[in-house]
Amino acid sequence: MIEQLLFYTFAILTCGGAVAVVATQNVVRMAFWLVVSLGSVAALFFLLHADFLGAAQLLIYVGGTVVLLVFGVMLTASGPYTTIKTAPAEGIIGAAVGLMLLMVLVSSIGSVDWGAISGRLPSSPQSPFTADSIREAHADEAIVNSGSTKVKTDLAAIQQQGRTVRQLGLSFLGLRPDRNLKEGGANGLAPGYFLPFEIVSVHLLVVLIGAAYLARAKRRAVSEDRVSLD
Amino acid sequence: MGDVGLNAYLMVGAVLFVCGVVCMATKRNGIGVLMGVELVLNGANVNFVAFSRYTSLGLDGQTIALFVIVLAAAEAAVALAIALNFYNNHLTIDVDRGNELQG
Amino acid sequence: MANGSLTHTFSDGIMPETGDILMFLLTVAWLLPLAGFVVEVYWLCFSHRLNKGAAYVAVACIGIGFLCSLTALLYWGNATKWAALSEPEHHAHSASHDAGHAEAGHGEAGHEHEAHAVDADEHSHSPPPAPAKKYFSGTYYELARFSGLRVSLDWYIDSLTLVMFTMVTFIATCIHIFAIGYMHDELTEEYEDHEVHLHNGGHFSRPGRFHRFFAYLSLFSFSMLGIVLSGNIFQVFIFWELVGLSSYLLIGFYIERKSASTAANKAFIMNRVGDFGFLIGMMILWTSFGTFQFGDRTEGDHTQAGLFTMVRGQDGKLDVSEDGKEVYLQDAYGHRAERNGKPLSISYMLLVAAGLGVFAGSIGKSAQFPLQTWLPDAMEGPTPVSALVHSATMVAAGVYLAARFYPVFTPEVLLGIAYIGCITLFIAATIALVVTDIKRVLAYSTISQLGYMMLAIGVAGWGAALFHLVTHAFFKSLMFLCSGSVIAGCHHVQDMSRMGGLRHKMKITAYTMLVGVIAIAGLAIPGTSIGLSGFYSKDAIVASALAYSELNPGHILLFIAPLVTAGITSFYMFRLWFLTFAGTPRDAHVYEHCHENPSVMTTPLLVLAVLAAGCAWGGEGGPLYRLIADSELVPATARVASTGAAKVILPSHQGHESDVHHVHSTAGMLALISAIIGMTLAYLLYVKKTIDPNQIRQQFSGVYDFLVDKWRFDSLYDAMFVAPVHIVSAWCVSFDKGVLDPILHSAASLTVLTSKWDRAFDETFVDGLVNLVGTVTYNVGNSLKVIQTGRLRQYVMWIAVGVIVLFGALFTTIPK
Amino acid sequence: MSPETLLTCIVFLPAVWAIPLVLFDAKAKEAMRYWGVLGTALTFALTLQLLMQFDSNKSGMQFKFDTPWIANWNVFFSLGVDGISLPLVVLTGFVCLLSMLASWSIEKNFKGYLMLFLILETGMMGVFLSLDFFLFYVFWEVMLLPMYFLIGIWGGPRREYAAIKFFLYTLAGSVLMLIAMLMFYFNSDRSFDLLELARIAGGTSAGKSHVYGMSMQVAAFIMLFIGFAIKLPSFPFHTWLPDAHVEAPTPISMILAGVLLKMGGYGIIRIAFPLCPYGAQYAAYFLAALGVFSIIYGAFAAMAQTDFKRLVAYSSVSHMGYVLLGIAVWKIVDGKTVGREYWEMGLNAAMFQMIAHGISSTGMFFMVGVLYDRVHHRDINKFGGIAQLMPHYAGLAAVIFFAGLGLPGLCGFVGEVFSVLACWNFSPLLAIVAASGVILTAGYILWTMQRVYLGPEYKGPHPEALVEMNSRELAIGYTLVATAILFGVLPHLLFDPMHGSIQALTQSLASSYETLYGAIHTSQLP
Repeated sequence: MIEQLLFYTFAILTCGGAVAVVATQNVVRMAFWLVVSLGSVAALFFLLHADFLGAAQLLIYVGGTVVLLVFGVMLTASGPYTTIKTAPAEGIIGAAVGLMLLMVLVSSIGSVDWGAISGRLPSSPQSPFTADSIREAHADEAIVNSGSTKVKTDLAAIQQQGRTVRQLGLSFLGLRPDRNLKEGGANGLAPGYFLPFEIVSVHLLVVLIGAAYLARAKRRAVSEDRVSLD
Repeated sequence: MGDVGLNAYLMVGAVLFVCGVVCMATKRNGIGVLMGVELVLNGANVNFVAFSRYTSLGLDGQTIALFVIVLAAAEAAVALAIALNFYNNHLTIDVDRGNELQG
Repeated sequence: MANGSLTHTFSDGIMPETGDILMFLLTVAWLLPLAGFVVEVYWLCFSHRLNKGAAYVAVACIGIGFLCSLTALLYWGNATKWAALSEPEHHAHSASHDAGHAEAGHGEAGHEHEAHAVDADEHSHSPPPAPAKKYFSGTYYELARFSGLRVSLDWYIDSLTLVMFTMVTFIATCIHIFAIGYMHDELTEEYEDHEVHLHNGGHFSRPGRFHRFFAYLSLFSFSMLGIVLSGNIFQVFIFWELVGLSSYLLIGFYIERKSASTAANKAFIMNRVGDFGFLIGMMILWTSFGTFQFGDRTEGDHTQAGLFTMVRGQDGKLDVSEDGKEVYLQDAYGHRAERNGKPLSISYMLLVAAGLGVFAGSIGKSAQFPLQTWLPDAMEGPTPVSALVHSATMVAAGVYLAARFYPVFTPEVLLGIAYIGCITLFIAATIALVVTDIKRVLAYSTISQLGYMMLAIGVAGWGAALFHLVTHAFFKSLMFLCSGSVIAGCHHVQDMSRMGGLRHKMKITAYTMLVGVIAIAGLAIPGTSIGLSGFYSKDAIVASALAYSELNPGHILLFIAPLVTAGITSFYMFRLWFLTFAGTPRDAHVYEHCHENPSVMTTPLLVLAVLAAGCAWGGEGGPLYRLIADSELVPATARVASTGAAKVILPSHQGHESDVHHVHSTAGMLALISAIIGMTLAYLLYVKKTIDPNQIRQQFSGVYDFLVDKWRFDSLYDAMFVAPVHIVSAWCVSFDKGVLDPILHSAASLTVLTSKWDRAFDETFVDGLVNLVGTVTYNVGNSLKVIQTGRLRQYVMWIAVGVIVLFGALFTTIPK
Repeated sequence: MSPETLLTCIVFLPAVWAIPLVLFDAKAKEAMRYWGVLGTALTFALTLQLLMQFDSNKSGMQFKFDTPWIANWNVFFSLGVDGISLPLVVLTGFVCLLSMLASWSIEKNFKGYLMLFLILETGMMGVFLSLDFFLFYVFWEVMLLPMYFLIGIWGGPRREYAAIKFFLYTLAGSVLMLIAMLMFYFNSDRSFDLLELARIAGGTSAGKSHVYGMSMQVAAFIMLFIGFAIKLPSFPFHTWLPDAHVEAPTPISMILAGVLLKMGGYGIIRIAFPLCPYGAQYAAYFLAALGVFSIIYGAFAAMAQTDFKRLVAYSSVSHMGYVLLGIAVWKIVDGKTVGREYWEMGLNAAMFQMIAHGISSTGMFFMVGVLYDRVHHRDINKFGGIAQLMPHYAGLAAVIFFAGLGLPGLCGFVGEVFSVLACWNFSPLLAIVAASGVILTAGYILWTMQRVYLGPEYKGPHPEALVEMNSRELAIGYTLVATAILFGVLPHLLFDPMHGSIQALTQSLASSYETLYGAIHTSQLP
């Protein structure tokens, strides 16, 4: 119950924050509402047993990105609270399109039978995602490969408790304790994320350098007065 | 022990996504547009994590969400740099002023 | 050097190497002029031209050649103990002696000799009695060999060869010496030719051509001797052409004169017309017989029969099949030749064709009807050339060939030869009546005399023909040299109507000429049978003709024509002499500047005059005739009746019982009377002037014009051959230009047209399509440009709208 | 020298020799001339070396060797020489050397000229030496292109027309040849080997006993024949020749007449006859008649010309007719060859005529070229009196022209007369018509000589330019004259090496035909 309650609370906060971001004209306030919304998303992550992700969301988004945005606002704003108004017609059109898009998405979500897509999904939506059910699902496999059954059970338990840091770290190193590699065979997903991780790392580095390069103070060749100022 | 189920999370993600899109479409302020982008990305992230929890996606959903967060941070950094450049060039952050892409 | 076989019959103590020695001597005589030619050409190119070196070389070459030939003749006579000169009866007896063949291998230095001994009775396979072979032959070298066929350069020596060699080299020597004097004015760097007019009206002047003249003469001597020495018909053809070339060069000696070069061309081309026939004859012989060889050839222990043996066998008779359509070939052993068990034979008609073909060559070379027109024009050459080439030797080569080839001729061919000769002698003699150019009179007389020889061959007077050939060579070359002497003395005046009375100033020339005239006219002291050479030889011919026409009454014309022509000959020859030397001068200018020539020119005249008078001494019992007649391969002791299409009988002419002998005195008398009438007429017309020749000319103006136009042969040939050839050749060119090329061009232009269409199609249709697509795309893009505002937010909106529309479409179209 | 090296050197030396020309300065004409002369002289020396090493007593291929070239298609780089190709190879070397010596008057872009010239020589040598049909074809084309440019660039006023005409004619021929080649390729074991193909045609192949069908033989023969007859050239494919000759510069005319035309005859003897004996025999009478017609037609056409070079070109048509005639006199009665030795004689005569024409025609074009170099026109009617102005030249020219006329003692005589003599056995009618050619030939040559060389004075333009030949020209002239006399007097020098090969050829063809004839009559073939 408490979980549902928490979910609704944070869901409302998330959605409301997002709508407020859209509705607010002042940039600084938009940033505030954005923080509210993103923070609530982090809470939702916790609810989904993605603890590390929730933490990362808070750290990176709320602590990093939004601060960055605020810096941006500061650097670009002519005045401290400047607003660039949107025409009301545009707002209406935007709202209408947004609503329609929302309807499309909602109807899409509603029209998909998620249980049929996922083999692990319980037949009844009410059925909780438990270690038992996992155990049942893997019973036949456990008989064949009894040595690894215990490990798998442990993993499922760990996952349910949201302690996924270790698993994520291992997956970034290319190790997937949560997967039976024989099961997926050639069609299964890639076993680890070592290479993407490295790419993303380098990418991040490059982007930071690039961003620094782009954002550095430049002299403008075309404008004589700016040259004299510099 | 109650569970809100997958659909509820997906709804939240959808709302976030739509808000992000509308934000991008309506804000004339460049920073506002960036915020819209963040919202869209978060909408997607919510979905990923929800799928990780409720479907066979498992740990992969969380991993990809993590990547998204990281890339979003990178994107924000670059986007801000672009916004600054834009501001340097146009002396404003109004994206309607930047219509060089007009065919 | 020579590798081959010898065949001879002279058993009594004859030396085996006789053939080799004769061959060696004659080869030297033959090749020396060639060496001379090479040396002279070298000098011509690289030396000072104003000396007489070339002349001396040429004279030395031909002179040594004469000595060699004479030596060879004497050697041959000694080796055979002059058997040929003995009485014909005895000779005939010896000839009919059993001829076996002894194989006496004299294997020295690779030479293989085979002796067909007369008395070789001890041999088991004695062939039927046959006249012995009286020749030596062998091979110099092979030109080509095709499996069984071979073509080689051979030599063939019998008494005829020796006589011809001696005669040719002797006359050539005399003429060479004469030419030193005659061509003397060519020894200059600036020779002015008064007959050539340049465009600017000036006279043509050029360096002298003394060397060149003697080089050509040497080349000619070489070629002529080559014909005589040839051991096969192909080789004869080779030298046949080479004398043609020498003749061409010598006729066209004055290359700057259009008339000379045209005459040279005419001579060469007309000879080629004859050679065309010659070539056909050769093809037939080659294909039917597989050999060109005259004599037999022995290799190892096998003797390959030559042409004569194949046709005539050992007994001199044709081996004709029952139906008269095939002639069987015979091998060297007196049997029918076989190949693969089948007897070899040649169709009778083909043999006739071959004979006529070869005779066509003679027609061309000896200027017989219908190819006689080139010889008078050939007088454009210097006079020594006319004397040597166009009277004594080359033109006589045609007669020589016909005589040499006599064994292959069937009676039908002989009849043809006789008629050709008959027509020629009459036509030429008539034209000679009206010609005033001194050399042309002699030229026509030459044609006429050659006609006599041909006639003689045709009526089986083989010996008579060659007898006349030799005597004619002497007196005609004498007369030509005399005319040359006159021309040189009168500074190149040739027209008799401007001469007269020259005997006072040119005594030697005049009287040596008279000897020649009497000789050719055939005059003799009536009743004694003592006369100059021409008398005997003409006598022999007329006798043969009479015997023939008695046996074949249908062909009486063959006797009448020579008889009448004997009178005509006498008339025009005396006319020539009277006009030139007798009477009073008609052109004072010519007469005044006229002079006798130096001894270098008169000495040959005297020598030749002696021979012209006496060479035929003894007539048909004399040495010359017997030497010649010794070579006859076809026995003439009995009549021969033709088996072919023409029913003729050939008279016998050997021995006291022969047909010819019976009529000899009658014929001699008639010919003499005819000649005396001709001489008397000439005397009356041109010396006594009892009758005015001009009146006769006016009365018979039609005939006169016809004769002056040389029976209009030239214009006839122009119309019949020359003009059509030019028309056809123009047609050929226009065919190329008008048919073949246009076909090509139209094909090309069709291709070009097609490619133009192709291009048009490409440019309008294919390109148009592509351009259309491009244009449409451009226009659509251009119109869609409006949408691209460059406004970021709008794009986002569009994306959203797009997604909505897309999903809407999906939801509405895809059923659940 | 080993056979591989020798033959390969003969073929490729000229082309390789052309490469260093790149380094020469374009103005160093003299140096390039001597370089070119040296190259052709070396090639000629190599051909002489080949002649020395050649064994006249053998009839088969000598110095034969092959290495795979395009192994997938069974194409070999296969060279060899026998009595038929040897004289032509030597002739090629000889004529190329003389033409190179005659190239002094070329001024325009001399370097390019030399390179094309040398490549052309390689092509010609390759054609005569290759024993692989594909290789033969390649060399055939290699030779075509340089010729096109040599005429098209260095030619006279209508050079483009002439060059394209030449090119199209030859190309049309080689397309037909290509088709025939592929016919043989696919009807055998995928072989291009000429000797093997000939063995198959003769039924003496060691492998599978293929025998080409009759209709295929006839079709292939016709195509091959047209291809080669264009080159020969025979009526009615001859019209490219006068134009090409008239427009080509003198040395190229010499090569064209001296060597290129021989390829037609060589191709017929080497390829068309051995590969399709039945087709050859089928068309023999037609071939001989065409040859005879070419003789007469060429002579007539020559008579009407006023352009000196055109006249000589038509005389080539006439003379090459004897080649065709000599090749074709194959008489068959009831499947048996009759008078094989006469056919052998005809083939020998054809070969001899090719060589003799190579000498006399080269000489004639050279003589025309000497005059053209001086007075720059070729109108026969405007000449006259050359013998007075240039006696030395006129003497040499007279010998050469008499060689063309077929005078005994000079090279032209033997080939002409022997082929005509060999013809009577085949067909008396054709023989008579062919023999009449001697009159026409004498007619046009003498008439021309009269108009050009004889007479009192020169009537055309530039009389002052008519000076005697210089020593280089004299050397060429004397060499040609000496060769003409040599082969005229001693024809066995030429017959000896050819004799064995030609005898073997006629024997094998005769027996092939007999086999085939037997097969036809027992209905083993369609």
